[in-house]
Amino acid sequence: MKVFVQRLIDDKVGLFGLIGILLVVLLALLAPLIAPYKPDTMFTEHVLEGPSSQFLFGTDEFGRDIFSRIIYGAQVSLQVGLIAVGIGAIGGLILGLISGYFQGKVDQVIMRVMDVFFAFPDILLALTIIAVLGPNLTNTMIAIGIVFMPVFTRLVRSAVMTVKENEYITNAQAIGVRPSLIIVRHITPNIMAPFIVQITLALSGAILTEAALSFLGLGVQPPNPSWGVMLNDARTYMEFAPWTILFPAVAIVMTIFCFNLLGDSLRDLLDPKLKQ
Amino acid sequence: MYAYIIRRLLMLVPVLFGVSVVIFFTLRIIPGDVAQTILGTDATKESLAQLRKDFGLDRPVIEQYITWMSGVLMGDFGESMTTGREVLPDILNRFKITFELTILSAILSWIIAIPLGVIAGIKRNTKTDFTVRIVSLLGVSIPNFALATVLILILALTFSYSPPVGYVGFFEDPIRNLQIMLLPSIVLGTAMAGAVMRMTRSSILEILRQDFIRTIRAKGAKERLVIFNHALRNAMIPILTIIGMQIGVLLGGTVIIEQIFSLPGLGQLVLTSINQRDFTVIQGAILFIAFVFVLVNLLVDILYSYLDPRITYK
Amino acid sequence: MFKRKGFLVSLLILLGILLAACTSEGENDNSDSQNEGADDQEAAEDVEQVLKIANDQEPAGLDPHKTPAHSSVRIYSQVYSGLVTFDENMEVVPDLAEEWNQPDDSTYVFTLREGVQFHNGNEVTAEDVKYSFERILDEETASHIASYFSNVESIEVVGDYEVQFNLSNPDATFLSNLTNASAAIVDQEVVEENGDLQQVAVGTGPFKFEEWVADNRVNLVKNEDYFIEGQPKLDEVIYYTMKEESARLSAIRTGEVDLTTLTAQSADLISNEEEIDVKDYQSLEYSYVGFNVNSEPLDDPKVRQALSLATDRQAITDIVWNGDAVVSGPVAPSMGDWSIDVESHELYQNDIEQAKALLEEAGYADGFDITITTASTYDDMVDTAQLLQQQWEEIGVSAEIKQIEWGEYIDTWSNTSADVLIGRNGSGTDPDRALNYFFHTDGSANVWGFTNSEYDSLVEEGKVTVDQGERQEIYNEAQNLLLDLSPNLFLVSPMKYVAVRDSVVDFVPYPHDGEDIVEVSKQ
Amino acid sequence: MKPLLNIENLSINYMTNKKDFNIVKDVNIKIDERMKYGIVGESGSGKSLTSLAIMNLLPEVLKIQEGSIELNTDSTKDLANISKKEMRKVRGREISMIFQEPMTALDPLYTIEYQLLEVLKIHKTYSKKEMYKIGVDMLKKVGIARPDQVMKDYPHQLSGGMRQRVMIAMALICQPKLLIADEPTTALDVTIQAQILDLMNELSDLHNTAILMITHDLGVILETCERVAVMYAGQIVEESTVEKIFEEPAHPYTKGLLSSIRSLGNKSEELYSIPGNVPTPDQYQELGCRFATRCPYAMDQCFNQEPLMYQVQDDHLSKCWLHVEEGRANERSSERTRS
Repeated sequence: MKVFVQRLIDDKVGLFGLIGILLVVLLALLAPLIAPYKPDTMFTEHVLEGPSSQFLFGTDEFGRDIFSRIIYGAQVSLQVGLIAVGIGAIGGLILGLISGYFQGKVDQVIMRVMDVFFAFPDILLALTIIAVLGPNLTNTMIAIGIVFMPVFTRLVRSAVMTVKENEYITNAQAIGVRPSLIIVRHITPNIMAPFIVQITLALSGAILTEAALSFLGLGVQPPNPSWGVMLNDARTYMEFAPWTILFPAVAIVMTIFCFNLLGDSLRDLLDPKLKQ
Repeated sequence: MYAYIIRRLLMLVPVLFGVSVVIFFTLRIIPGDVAQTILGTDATKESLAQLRKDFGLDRPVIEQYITWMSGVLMGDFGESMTTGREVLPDILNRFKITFELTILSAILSWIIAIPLGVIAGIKRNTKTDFTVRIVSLLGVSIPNFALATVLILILALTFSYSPPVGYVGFFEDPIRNLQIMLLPSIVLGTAMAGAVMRMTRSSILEILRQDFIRTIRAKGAKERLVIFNHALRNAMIPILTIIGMQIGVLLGGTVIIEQIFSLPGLGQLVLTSINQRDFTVIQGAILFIAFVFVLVNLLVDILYSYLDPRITYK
Repeated sequence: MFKRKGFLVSLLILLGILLAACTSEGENDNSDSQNEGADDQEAAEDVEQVLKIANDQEPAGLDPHKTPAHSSVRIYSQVYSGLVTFDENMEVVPDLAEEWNQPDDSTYVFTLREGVQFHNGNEVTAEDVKYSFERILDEETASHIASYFSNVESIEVVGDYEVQFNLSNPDATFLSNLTNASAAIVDQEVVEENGDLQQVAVGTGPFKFEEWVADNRVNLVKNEDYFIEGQPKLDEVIYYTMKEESARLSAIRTGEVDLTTLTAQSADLISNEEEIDVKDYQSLEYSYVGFNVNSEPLDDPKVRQALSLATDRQAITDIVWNGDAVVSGPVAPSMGDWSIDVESHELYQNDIEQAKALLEEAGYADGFDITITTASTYDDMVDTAQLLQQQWEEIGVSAEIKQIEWGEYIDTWSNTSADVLIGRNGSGTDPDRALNYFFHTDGSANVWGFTNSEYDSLVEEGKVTVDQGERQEIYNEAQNLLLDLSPNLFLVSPMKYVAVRDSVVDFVPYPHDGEDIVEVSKQ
Repeated sequence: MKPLLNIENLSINYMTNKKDFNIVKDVNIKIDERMKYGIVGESGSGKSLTSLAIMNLLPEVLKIQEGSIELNTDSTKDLANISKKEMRKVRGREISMIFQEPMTALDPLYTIEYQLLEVLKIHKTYSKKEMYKIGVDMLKKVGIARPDQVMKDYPHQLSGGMRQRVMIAMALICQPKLLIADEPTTALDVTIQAQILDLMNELSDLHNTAILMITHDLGVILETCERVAVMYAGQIVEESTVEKIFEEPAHPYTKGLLSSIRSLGNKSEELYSIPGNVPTPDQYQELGCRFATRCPYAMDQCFNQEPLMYQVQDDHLSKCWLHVEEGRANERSSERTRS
């Protein structure tokens, strides 16, 4: 682990990504302290004003402070990312472990169900789920989570099947260790590398999916400021108030950029094939 | 091989059956009513009931499913509840456009991403490598609706250019068709290119470390031969995986771009039908997309065995 | 090292050329039209008389009796004619009917123009009129417009060109209802051939339906035999479906389309551009907040009044409609004398103290929690919801916003499954629609559960009162009563914007018809 | 007559922006035409790097710091200082190479035919037919029974031994002057090892090809080579004919190697008897003998000063301070060994 952290620090690119993400997390956690205003306070005398000392990033069509909204938006976007990916990853982990370890009929059933979900187009699946559950933040996260689940399930399953071939697993089975114990103690730790990499990449995917749903009006509900919502709302005003689109765009691009950087370098670090 | 393909095709059946069940019954849970959407605020109770009866929505759900499914099995996807048109020909017509969009953006992204990925891989950790990686990552990081709108605005303001309106098929008027498809393909291609580039780079890196590359160099081969005939060809297998996945995703995921660029593709059809609760169209389209998606996956698997002699299917 | 570089470069050049080709093509078009414009009118005739219109929604179907969607109406209204129509002052004038008379208060006899042909060559006779209205009234048709003609008892063919409508009771709204584009005269033969008219359109209007390519375009061509001499001037009209505002904006700027509707914000952007005229008109629509009047605490009129007082309609005008909207009651101000002056109404004054006092009286001194439901499809509704949320906060009403997409929204509306619903109504062309249809206890669009016997008798009386002045008084009273009871909060009536290229001449939009193109030509 | 290959003072460094340290130092080797020369050492001794340096196939981070690699064929070239283009003409045509892992040394996506004839395509201008014939002949020569079938096969369809035969065929198809074999038999079964070595011997005699055998296995050296250099920690510690090295080893390291074999009484894959491990390059001492930490005879001097290369007898060099004590020190090249 120590070596791993050291290597991550040596890898400047990955470190940059990590620091960027930590910054966003910090922004989100300290939002009430950093943001000068509440995200939904409307200064109706200051509609669509450019950046100034009073409004660092300018104001939007309601006269809300874009800077504050971006900071609070970090909360929403990260929350969507983390919880949605959490749902997808944990669900996928459990199903993948069961499927990969026991194989046979259970595997068949789980994988066919996943195939069904996999065959649905992402956005349309999310759209349908939200239509059924009703649009709100929680359901958006659940929908994105379900969309991501098949990918995680497949990944975990194939990793489990590789690890299972190892001798120590066979030995553990031979001396009658309970399957649940083998899965928890021996298999799970050994499939973490690809799993973690996939999580970082899925995080950026979740934030993008939320943005796409916002475009269709089914993302986070107003006046909650997710970056996707801000970006979409700003499209109307971007020509005469470019700051309304610029700052949310930079926020979303930089965050996803950092997640991808971290994901890439984690993949390089954790992949034994790529070791120098 | 043929046996394998047939077996895989047979495996489609439960998946498609699952998709059909999921979509059919989900639609019946979704709040919203096609009759009400069609007739709007002017509807009377009687006209609503009449319309629902016309669509068979007053019968038990299971019965509705069986009627629909037996039609589908005979190749009859039914008629649209809103437009009254046959569903299947509509889907096929729309699919042509989505397919063209997918293929164009894929090709566009490959011609940019694969060479760049190779260069970045060869020149690992140089400035070139970093530049290429950063640019490609930025491409993946921009939500495509934002990129599309900004592009439209900038082109209109600076070059007073906007894509021609009114889609025409490629075979009707290829030049106009390409003009229409160019911008949307660029937008979709940008995100794709990023992912393909990253995969190309890391595969090339991995392959260049293999022993056989040293063997080929030891033969006195030019670097170009080493890279293109051997490294790239070996790297194509993981690249193909990601390309296959993306094509699959794109086939159902061009909704937003189709809407922004007014392209009458499959994504728009589904979106419109969802808004109108046009069940027959949604069901048919989703089933079709799922079918194509699984087919693309199968195609990718078959391509694997073509590219890699070690992979044989029995 | 790589020859591929050369390949890439050439590819980029190729793309550049492609782009350049499109751009220069557009420029050529422009310079052509400018040169020709410089010459006199003879040259103008050389200009292709093709009008390209950007349609913000795909038409839902073309059957005038079955499809109320605006994206459809704007098209089939060019293809079909009715018995009568409105002139620019909203006076009823002849269309297919040359003249009409009323033997008694509940009987109308129409005399048709002779020799008018459907686009397929069939002549229009009294039989066609009878058929068309019977089709509307037939339950099997499930026509949205049946409710307008529910008191038509029978239709008699008096002669080849004479048709008589027998009403169950006098109806002051009958003639203006006939102007509705959906009260179109259709050809029985075509209906029987095609089952319905969703995919075909054979009418008597100025334009003939030619082709509909789904989610792409609808082509109409000139009806050479149109019964009004000299109309239309255009040879062809093409409606392109372009759902994305930014795409429409870009297309009107570059001249890819000649005419498009725009939002206030976009209209503002291009109002100074030389080649584009932005025309605006006061719409017949108004935005509203609908209440489920049977659900606590909204069942108390005081609560609804308090919410009205807490609502700052000016802020809604400024922010949602870019300053271009007028406050409205249940009858939109563009209805002229029919609408009352609401601006001075007590409940339209943004008075927080008064609102708080009312809430206290109602027993909600500390306010309450509520959910505002709105359609994600329309930005103005979402924006209105956000403003109301802020404004109501001041009197302690804490609202949550729920955005739903269109299919569910319509459902929510009709089942009143939301306590507070943001919406937009068209107030029709007669106050009866705005008042009776939406708020009478038995009104088919009264989804709010609102019932008031005094109000009911007022609007019933209004419907059968033929004297204009009397009728106006009755409706004034009804409107004031409605405002007091506030089953809905009536907000503002927005301006509508149509952007046209300056090559389009004689285009004038009216509140009741935003897209009258029979007189339009291109130069 | 000039030797076919003359390596003088070859030093290889590991070089990145941050680090720079020596890995191979002062290697001197002369290989005459048709000679079979061996380099023996444990893994990490620098023997493989030396061979890769000859082929100009060192990984990017490794650079030739000093020295020359002179190749005398039709003309004289210094491979340590040669253009890429020139070098490509040398590879496969004048010097070719066989690698340790026949499993991974062939491109899995191409047929044997393609990979075998690729060398010919690069260097010669035969017609397709001629090439095919040469290929089949070559496969026959390396003892492949059904060459036409094997030509069509992909690498994964062949056994390890078969693949190594293919590698040999590929290496010799252009009739090079020198064949470098880097642990050619390590990955193979013992029975097949002997066959492959015999085959190489036989073919090199037939084609007049010199062999540079890189191995950790003294048994292989004994079976194939005439001369041998013993490498330890990036340096040659002893060099002579195979006979002399085996019968009268001079350097303590060589002695250790030999006793480890003899104590086991058969060929051994591991060298158990020398205590300690081979130092990694960053552990190399600035001064003194690199073997000193493991040497049973180490003296103070061994830790302070690098030993010189002494001529312990005719045609027999060894790099150890002991030889001064023994009085057999007959310094061969003091001017080259800086301390």
